[in-house]
Amino acid sequence: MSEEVSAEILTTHILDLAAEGKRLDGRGPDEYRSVSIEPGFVATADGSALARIGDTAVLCGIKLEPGKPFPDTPNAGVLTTNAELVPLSSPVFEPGPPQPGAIEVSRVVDRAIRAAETIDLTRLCVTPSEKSWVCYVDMHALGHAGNLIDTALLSAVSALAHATVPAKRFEVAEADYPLEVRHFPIECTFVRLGDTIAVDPTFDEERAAQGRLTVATDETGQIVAMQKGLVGAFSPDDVKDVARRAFVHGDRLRGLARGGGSA
Amino acid sequence: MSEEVSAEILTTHILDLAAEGKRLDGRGPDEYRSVSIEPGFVATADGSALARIGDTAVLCGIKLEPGKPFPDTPNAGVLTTNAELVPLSSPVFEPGPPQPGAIEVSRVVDRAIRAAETIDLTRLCVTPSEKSWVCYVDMHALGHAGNLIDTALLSAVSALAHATVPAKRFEVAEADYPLEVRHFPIECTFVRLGDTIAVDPTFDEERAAQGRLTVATDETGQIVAMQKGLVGAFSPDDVKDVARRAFVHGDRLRGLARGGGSA
Amino acid sequence: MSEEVSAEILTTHILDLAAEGKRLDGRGPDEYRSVSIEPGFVATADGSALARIGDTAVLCGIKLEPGKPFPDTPNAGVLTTNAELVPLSSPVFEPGPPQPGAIEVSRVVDRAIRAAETIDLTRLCVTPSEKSWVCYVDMHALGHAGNLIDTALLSAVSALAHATVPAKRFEVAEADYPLEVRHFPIECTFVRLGDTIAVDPTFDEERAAQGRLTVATDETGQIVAMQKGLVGAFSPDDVKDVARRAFVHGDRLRGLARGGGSA
Amino acid sequence: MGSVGAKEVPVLLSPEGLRIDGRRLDELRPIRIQAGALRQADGSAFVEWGANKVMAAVYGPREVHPRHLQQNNKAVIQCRYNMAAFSVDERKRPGLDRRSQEISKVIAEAFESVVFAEEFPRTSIDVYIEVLQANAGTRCAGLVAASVALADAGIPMVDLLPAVAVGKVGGAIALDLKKEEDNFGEADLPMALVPQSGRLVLLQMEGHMSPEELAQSLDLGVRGCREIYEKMKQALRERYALTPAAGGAA
Amino acid sequence: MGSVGAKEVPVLLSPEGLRIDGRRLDELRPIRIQAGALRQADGSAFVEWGANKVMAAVYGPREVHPRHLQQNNKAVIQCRYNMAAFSVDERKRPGLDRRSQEISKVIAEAFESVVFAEEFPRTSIDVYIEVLQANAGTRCAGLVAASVALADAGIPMVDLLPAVAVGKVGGAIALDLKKEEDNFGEADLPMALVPQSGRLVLLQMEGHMSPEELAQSLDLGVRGCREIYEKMKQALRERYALTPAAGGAA
Amino acid sequence: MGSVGAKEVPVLLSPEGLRIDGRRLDELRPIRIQAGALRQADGSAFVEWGANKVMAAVYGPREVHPRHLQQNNKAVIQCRYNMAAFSVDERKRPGLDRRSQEISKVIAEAFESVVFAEEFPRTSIDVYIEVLQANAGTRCAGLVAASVALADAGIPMVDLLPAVAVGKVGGAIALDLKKEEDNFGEADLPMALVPQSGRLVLLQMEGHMSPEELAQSLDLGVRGCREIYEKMKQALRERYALTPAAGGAA
Repeated sequence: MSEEVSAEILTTHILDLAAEGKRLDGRGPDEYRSVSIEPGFVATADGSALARIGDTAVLCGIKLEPGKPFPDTPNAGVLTTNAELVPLSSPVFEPGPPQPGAIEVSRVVDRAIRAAETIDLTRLCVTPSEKSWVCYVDMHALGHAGNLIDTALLSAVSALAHATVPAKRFEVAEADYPLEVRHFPIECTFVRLGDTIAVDPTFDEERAAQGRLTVATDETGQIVAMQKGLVGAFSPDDVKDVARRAFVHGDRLRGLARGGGSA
Repeated sequence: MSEEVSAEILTTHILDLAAEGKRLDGRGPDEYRSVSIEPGFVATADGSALARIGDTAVLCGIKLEPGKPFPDTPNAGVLTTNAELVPLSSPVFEPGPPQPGAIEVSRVVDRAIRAAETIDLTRLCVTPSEKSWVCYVDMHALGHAGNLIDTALLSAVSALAHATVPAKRFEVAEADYPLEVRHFPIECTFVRLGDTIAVDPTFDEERAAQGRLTVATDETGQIVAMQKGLVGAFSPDDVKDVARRAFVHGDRLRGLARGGGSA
Repeated sequence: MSEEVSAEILTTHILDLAAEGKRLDGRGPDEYRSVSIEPGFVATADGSALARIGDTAVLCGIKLEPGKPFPDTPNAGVLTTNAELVPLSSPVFEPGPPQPGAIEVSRVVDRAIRAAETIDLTRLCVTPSEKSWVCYVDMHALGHAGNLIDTALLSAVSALAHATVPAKRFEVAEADYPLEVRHFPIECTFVRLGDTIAVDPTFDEERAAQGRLTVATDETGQIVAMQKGLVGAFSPDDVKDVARRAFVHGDRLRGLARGGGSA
Repeated sequence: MGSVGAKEVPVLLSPEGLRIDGRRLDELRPIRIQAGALRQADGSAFVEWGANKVMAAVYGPREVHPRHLQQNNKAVIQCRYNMAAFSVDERKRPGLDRRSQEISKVIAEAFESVVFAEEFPRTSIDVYIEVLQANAGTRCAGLVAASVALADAGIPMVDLLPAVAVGKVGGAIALDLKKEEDNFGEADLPMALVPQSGRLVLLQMEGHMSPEELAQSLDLGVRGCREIYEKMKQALRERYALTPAAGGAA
Repeated sequence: MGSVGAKEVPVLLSPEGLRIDGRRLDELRPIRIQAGALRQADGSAFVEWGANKVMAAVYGPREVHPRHLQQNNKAVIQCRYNMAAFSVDERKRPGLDRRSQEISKVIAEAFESVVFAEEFPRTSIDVYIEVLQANAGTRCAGLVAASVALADAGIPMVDLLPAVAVGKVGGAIALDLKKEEDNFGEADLPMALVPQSGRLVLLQMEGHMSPEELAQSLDLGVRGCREIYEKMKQALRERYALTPAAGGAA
Repeated sequence: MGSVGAKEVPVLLSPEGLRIDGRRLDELRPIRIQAGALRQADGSAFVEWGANKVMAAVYGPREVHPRHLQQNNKAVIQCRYNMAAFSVDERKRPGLDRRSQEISKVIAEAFESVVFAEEFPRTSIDVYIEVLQANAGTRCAGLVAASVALADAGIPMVDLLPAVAVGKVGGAIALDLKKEEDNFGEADLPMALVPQSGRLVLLQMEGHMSPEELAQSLDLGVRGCREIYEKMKQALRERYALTPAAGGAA
């Protein structure tokens, strides 16, 4: 039986289950897989965290280096986000330049971090127009079993929350100091499976999905970013409903992003 | 009937017509299609023009930015020419890095602009060895129905002739001022179709051609650039004859490049 | 007969001969092909040499330009090594970005030059942390008939030994002066052919080989670099024996690298 | 949205509730759609929308390049959203940056949601969008242009895809942001609607919005899309009222 | 080895013959090997070795990409050794640099020397190594991880491939250099051993060594490889003693 | 030609009408052509022309790479003109820049105009030109070398392709410019001639020339080409008078 045919049979099965409110791994439509975060995984980084949702794992490492502000934002530091969906993490990723999927993950995570004002970029400015910190947020996939976006943002926010500005090493200040994180955006991703909209899709559910919707919320009750992906559609009411659910999950996961641990 | 076979039949037909001094669209061998130039098409550019020859259209935008002179020309500004033959403009162009055809268009146009001393690069120098203007000439194909080179240079010369140096915006001078254009090079392209040498080839004529020859002239009676292209050959007498004809067409088209309009 | 089949027959034949201590071109297992070096081949380079081993030829050109020291070595100049295995030199090389084979040659030669401290990089520093010479060692293959690594290093060391620092041209000092070469590393490459380990493999012997081993020695009796390549294995005793033989050949070839000529 | 650490922030909303260009909060910029603007393409459209100028062309169904993307049971829809170097204030290096690649992806997915791709197995439908002059909302303008170009090419679809961005400026939800509003506003939410079903096939958002503001934005955006939908249909009617291929981008 | 013109050189060997971290000259850093660390891969392993953290995964035998690399009489073995941007002190740009490409090549050749590739004609065996935290010896750690991952994937091989680097620090031959020793030492010699035959399938060297020191290094390295070999076998025994796919990198 | 804003301009023509290196206006630089310089190639030639050193090799007819360029009714002719990093005064980054790609294209088209490509359908004839030392006129030197290499490879052609550049220095039309003349002259006009038909298959020009000067340049260039043609034929005669593959680039 070819890969294509077996994927199609699995899709039909997932949709049939969804019609009864069930999922292949026994979860309900509004249930996440187990989530865990291990901050400080990488000693060579200025901050790091390994986030896992089920068998999906993303390791984020933060590096801070002195650089120059962009001409149009002379009073701000620079934030650079990159996701490497390396072929080690899934049979569907190939070596070579970043594919659209990897670029989408980078950009969606980047928007959530930026829109939520997770870190105050003006505090990364050393001398206006002259010198500022460049903060690299590098996310490295170590396992792709669905829902990379949520996992990636969890790893990034946690890594930022545990990062140190290496001011002494680069002779910018007398001592290193913690990077201040002001907000904790959490992304929650949903997929349409027939009439059901299920949270935290697995790899197979993403393949079966008739649309994907990600909503990022912060701890002040604001929606800070959204991204519809894949082929499929959502009604405005779907979107409102998904946003409501994203707040509930977001509040629960935010504790992990702050302190690490598992839930 | 395959694309290849129908192209071959069309080639035979074009060559048969040419033997009688005729062309598929009813023109004589020394006739251009309709030519029009619309300067100022793009407000975000420092200068711009949309040039059309028949259904071939090239949009050129000029951007000027402060930069540094090259070490071997410390008293001159920098001119950078680029042609994007985007796949929107023709079924024969593919996405990806510039193909040899696009590179040839860029370089042939660049040589004509440079050799004609269209703009005085020394006037784009602000401080010798330190600071100068970088003048970007970006040409964007919007339709390729043959004779891209002539269309591209028309768009570029017209865009330069209508460009403003953004000296105030970049705090280089008190006020913006017009870019001075000293010469108006015009390129005329010919193809050999059997014993006939026809000006302003269509897409199908270029495919049928047994050699292509482009001659750029300026308003002082000088030839400033030439380029033979495609498979085929020209005798020295052909070249002399083509140059003579290029002056006639050049003089006529130069008015459009200066002022815009159609002919 | 396909290329693949004929290569396989040739391999069998080479291995059969090797079992009797013989080689296809009549050499013994410990014999090099003829070696020659022509320094000063390229006048546009600051130093150059064309090295040949049999029909394998590599042309190396040295260029020195003012630049900046790396932040972690503020008192040293910069050495950059690059090998171009251009498709002109062999039917097995393809146009495009450097293949792993070309990268390996560059890096193995680079390590030998660097580990042997062939040139004193601190003498290429002009002003610590500010200004230093960048020394480009560009090797260009002109024929690949086996054993590119040894040929490439010969060309590089000879080119360095005959190079001039263009201090006057770049206004760094009053006069140009010779680049000082302190050590003369020589690389000797061996291949396993059954139980025989033969020096200076031809192209066909490399294809037949069950492992390749390169040992670089200097004139002070030190081993400065090694590289095992290709599929195959060597025992520790093989390695010790190969190192002993590499010193004998190295001492002989070092004279050529210093002065040019042939042997 | 890119205003952190920027030099100065303008006033975006007057005391009378009018915007920087005098529009009301629920008012679109002027929009002009020309179907069939390019003779070489199988379908095309040119859109001027506020100070945006966007050209779109469709080629196909045709052979798939590169070959390994071919699908046995349907057409692949490939989209390339590209910005001309001179389309923005600071010259953009030619070629697709990460932003353009992401936009190309979400637009392709939007069209895959409405095109009857299974009618053309083993082919490619190539959608090209060139932004010639940009002033916020180019992905929506590109979508509108490409949607009209697909119809012009005769590609069967569930419906046209009108698109518009809603945003938040000076604390209020506003339709169809222009550049200054986008740069200094508090939120931006582009969307594309399938008018027939009332569902969204493209939706992105960045900024700050409460759930109530989101609801309000979705409603305003849907109304805006329906307004644009009428203009799209009008452009196609004009196209077929004319003698074929009258051409002319400008 | 990259110390020419550097700022200051530390003392690498105490008068008592102990190293910068208190180890004896013939002493390995602590090493922990976990077989089967990734559920998606056909085989995998996670190795912590001193301050190195390296993950390896194996996919295959499977279809060859790109197709023209396919071989009619055997599997091709493709290796990709990659370093995470944050794995080193100064951030590394993502993607394969020349060093990574060379290491990928010599590791692939080492595995080709022991895998029974002719059992899987027209397929690819893909070996991926990700260095997450680097502290000298990453190619050896990667080889050990990948070798366990190949065994975990059930790929038939002559033997496992233990690997270790020997070096010269403070004039003495030492096993398993850590970062400061590698940066300021006099020589570095990584190797990979086929324990069954006692032969080396990977061998590189850079620095200064007399023939006697080379002989001593090879002997010390072979002893080190045999010690690591035991740990590799132990990791595989633990893997199969457990219920399948217990997972977990850390 | 690249002299705008440059530091100083030398005197290119003496009062006696002699050039910077003592040549008359219609005088070629010394030229030496060696056919069969590389044993690995199917055909090859090494050309020293003034201070230019250029190597050319031909491989084919052989399989086409990449495959999709294959033509059913004829051979494709692929040309790669490349400059070594050290071939010019300021080091050139390795790899093909835009200038090299344009030259590769016009040289390929020149050869396609004379090779009987239809004799070898579905194959590729690959022409490689490496400029090792450059001093103006490298595209002509490359063409001459490649043309001899094609003949050496036994590829059937209408005729050999001699080539030379004519230029304008100090107001006069001059044959075969060297570097200073090219840098500071008023025009440069490289051409390649089919001696049999008297037609040009390569022709480029940059600078300033009146129609009369153009006519004069074409006549001078054709004469120069015919002179080079004799040297090309002589090189091929020497090649076949010798025992096969005597080799040696220098």
